[in-house]
Amino acid sequence: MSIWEYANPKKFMQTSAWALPWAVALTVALLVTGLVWGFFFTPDDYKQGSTVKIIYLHVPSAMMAINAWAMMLVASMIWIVRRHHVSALAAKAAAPVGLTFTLIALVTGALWGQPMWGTWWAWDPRLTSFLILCLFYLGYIALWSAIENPDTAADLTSILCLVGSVFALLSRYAVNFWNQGLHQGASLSLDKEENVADVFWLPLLVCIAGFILLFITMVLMRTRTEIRQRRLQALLARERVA
Amino acid sequence: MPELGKYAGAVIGSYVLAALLIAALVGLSLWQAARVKRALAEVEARQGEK
Amino acid sequence: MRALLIRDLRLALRSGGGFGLGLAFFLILAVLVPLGVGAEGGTLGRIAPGILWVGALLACLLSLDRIFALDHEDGSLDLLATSPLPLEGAVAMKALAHWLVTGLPLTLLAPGLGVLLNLAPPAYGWLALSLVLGTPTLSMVGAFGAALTVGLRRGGLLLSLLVLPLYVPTLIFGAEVVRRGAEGMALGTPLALLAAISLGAAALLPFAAAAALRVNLR
Amino acid sequence: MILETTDLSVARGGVTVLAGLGFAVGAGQALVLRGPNGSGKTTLLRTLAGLQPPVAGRVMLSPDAVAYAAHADGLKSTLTVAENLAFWASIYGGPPPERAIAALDLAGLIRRRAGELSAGQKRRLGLARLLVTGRPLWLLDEPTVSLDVASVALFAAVVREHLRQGGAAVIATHVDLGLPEARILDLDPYRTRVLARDGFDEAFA
Repeated sequence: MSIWEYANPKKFMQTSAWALPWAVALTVALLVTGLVWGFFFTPDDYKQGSTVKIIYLHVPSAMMAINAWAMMLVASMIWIVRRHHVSALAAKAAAPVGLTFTLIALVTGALWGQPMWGTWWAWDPRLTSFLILCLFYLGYIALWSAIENPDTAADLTSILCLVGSVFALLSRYAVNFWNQGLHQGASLSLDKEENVADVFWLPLLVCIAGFILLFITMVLMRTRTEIRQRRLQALLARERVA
Repeated sequence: MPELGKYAGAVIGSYVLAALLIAALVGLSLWQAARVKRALAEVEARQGEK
Repeated sequence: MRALLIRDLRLALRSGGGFGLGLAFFLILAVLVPLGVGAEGGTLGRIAPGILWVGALLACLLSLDRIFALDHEDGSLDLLATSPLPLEGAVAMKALAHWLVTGLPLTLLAPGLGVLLNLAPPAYGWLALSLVLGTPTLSMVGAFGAALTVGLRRGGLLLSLLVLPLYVPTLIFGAEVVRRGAEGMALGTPLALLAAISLGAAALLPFAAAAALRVNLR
Repeated sequence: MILETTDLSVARGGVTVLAGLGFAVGAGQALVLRGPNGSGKTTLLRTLAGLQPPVAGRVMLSPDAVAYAAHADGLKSTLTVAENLAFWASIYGGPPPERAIAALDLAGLIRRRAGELSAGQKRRLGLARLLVTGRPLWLLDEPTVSLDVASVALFAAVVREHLRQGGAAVIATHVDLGLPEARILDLDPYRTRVLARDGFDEAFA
């Protein structure tokens, strides 16, 4: 059995129908645990005070905003190379989720920045990059919705996703170059956990896991909707033809 | 309720806005899912009769 | 290839309007900004590099949808796609033609507008150089965006939304060159990066744009 | 054979409109496609020209053999007749335009801009383009639209001369071209109204 079997719409619908309830349950459990832990049971940071609690939202959503685009890129390439419809639809389904994460990262970043930097918005490289990422998501979603023929739309958005990825990376470096910012460096990467004390680190990990699952759940659900939508269109087309 | 001090607005604001955004996404997705599912069931039933 | 370039240039000259509008827009912008910001020379001089680059970018955007839309309407795009000319080459030539009638005149006009905006004297050369290196990217990226949206009604607005984020790196490096030039700082890095983006775009984007065109003609 | 198809199916907007087409066109032959509006003549020609992929089956032809003429003539209204022709001549590297101009009786118009021509004159210019391509296989979509009787005869003569020189043509048309030697392919028996299978209509019934 090969992994490509899951690219068959029927197989995907069956598998996702089985997986979705588990994903929902796990998402809720992890998000509630992580956020309640982070909000109620962690101490304030000696420098940042209670604003440190914002990282439980800011960091995971920022990570997933980028990972969602990466997932769309992979799905787009699978569509271009192997022409699996489910792959293209999954990319389409992921875009609004990625956009939401981007917005959360921006909003929480601004709210965190207000007391810390004394301003809602600073043209800090990271915030700016996210604003640009937000534009990329908007363009991608707009292109999907503008084209009627679904296969044409899948092809064109995939090309846009590929080219966009290159330019998104370029923008990232350009923005870094343009303004060395106020933002902290990555305060956590998995091998650098000593940067953050354990009290903050553990609930953050739970939150990250929660956001990853939230992403998976939403993409599964939205992809199911997209597949149904395609089937609906196919049936309606058959009615018109008959 | 933990003591949030002078940053209470920022912290609670973040959580509320993030919750609203996620709720909007989930709500929108659920609404779309229900709508498409209903429309599909309708068409399937109609074509099944024939 | 040369025939296509010559045809597009001739068309641009004869149809007037379209491409000249970009220049007029650039001029108007350079007049309006001081009216809005105030005539104080120091402020103007400080924001001049950014204004000139943003203005050039927007002026370029105005005529992008004409790159393929006109050929699509009268059917010549179908005929070009079935001709012996590789579509990638056709895309590159059309982008080049677009640059020759917008990017190049903008570059020539920009130093003149720099005077209006009180740009610092050492920056003029850098302004022209950065525009020469940067505006080809604007045309090439624009041709890619135009290829994506060629068959769409109301494609113009969508085109702007798709293309503007792709313009970010060029804008940043371009304006940075001029700003550093004005302040007499070292500007080798942004200049090199600006040129690198242009070369990369010219080498790779014709393929992406031609692929998009083929999908749209299907 | 210049063009050969086997078991060819073509689709428009996700609906397979023609299926099971197998025909061959050799040097000196013309094939006239007949069928009512919407039967898929244009779709078939676009598929043969390589603008869209076939749903099934094969099209065998050399990509360097085809000159395609669509509904739209692809003329630039601000260029003169001579400039329009010269452009396509240099794109295809075909013969110089003089013969094309003479054959379609455009000599009196060469300095006019294409935008100032009448509909019939534009069409003649569009057809003259075929002669400057130097391509053996012409794919013509309703070539006689807006041509008067005399021009249709002129066009038939051009096609006949092309065939005599070893060319070939596939022509979709409603009118009688005055080409008795042309074979006629009625598309009616090949018409289908089947959805092109993309896996979603039967995905999980």
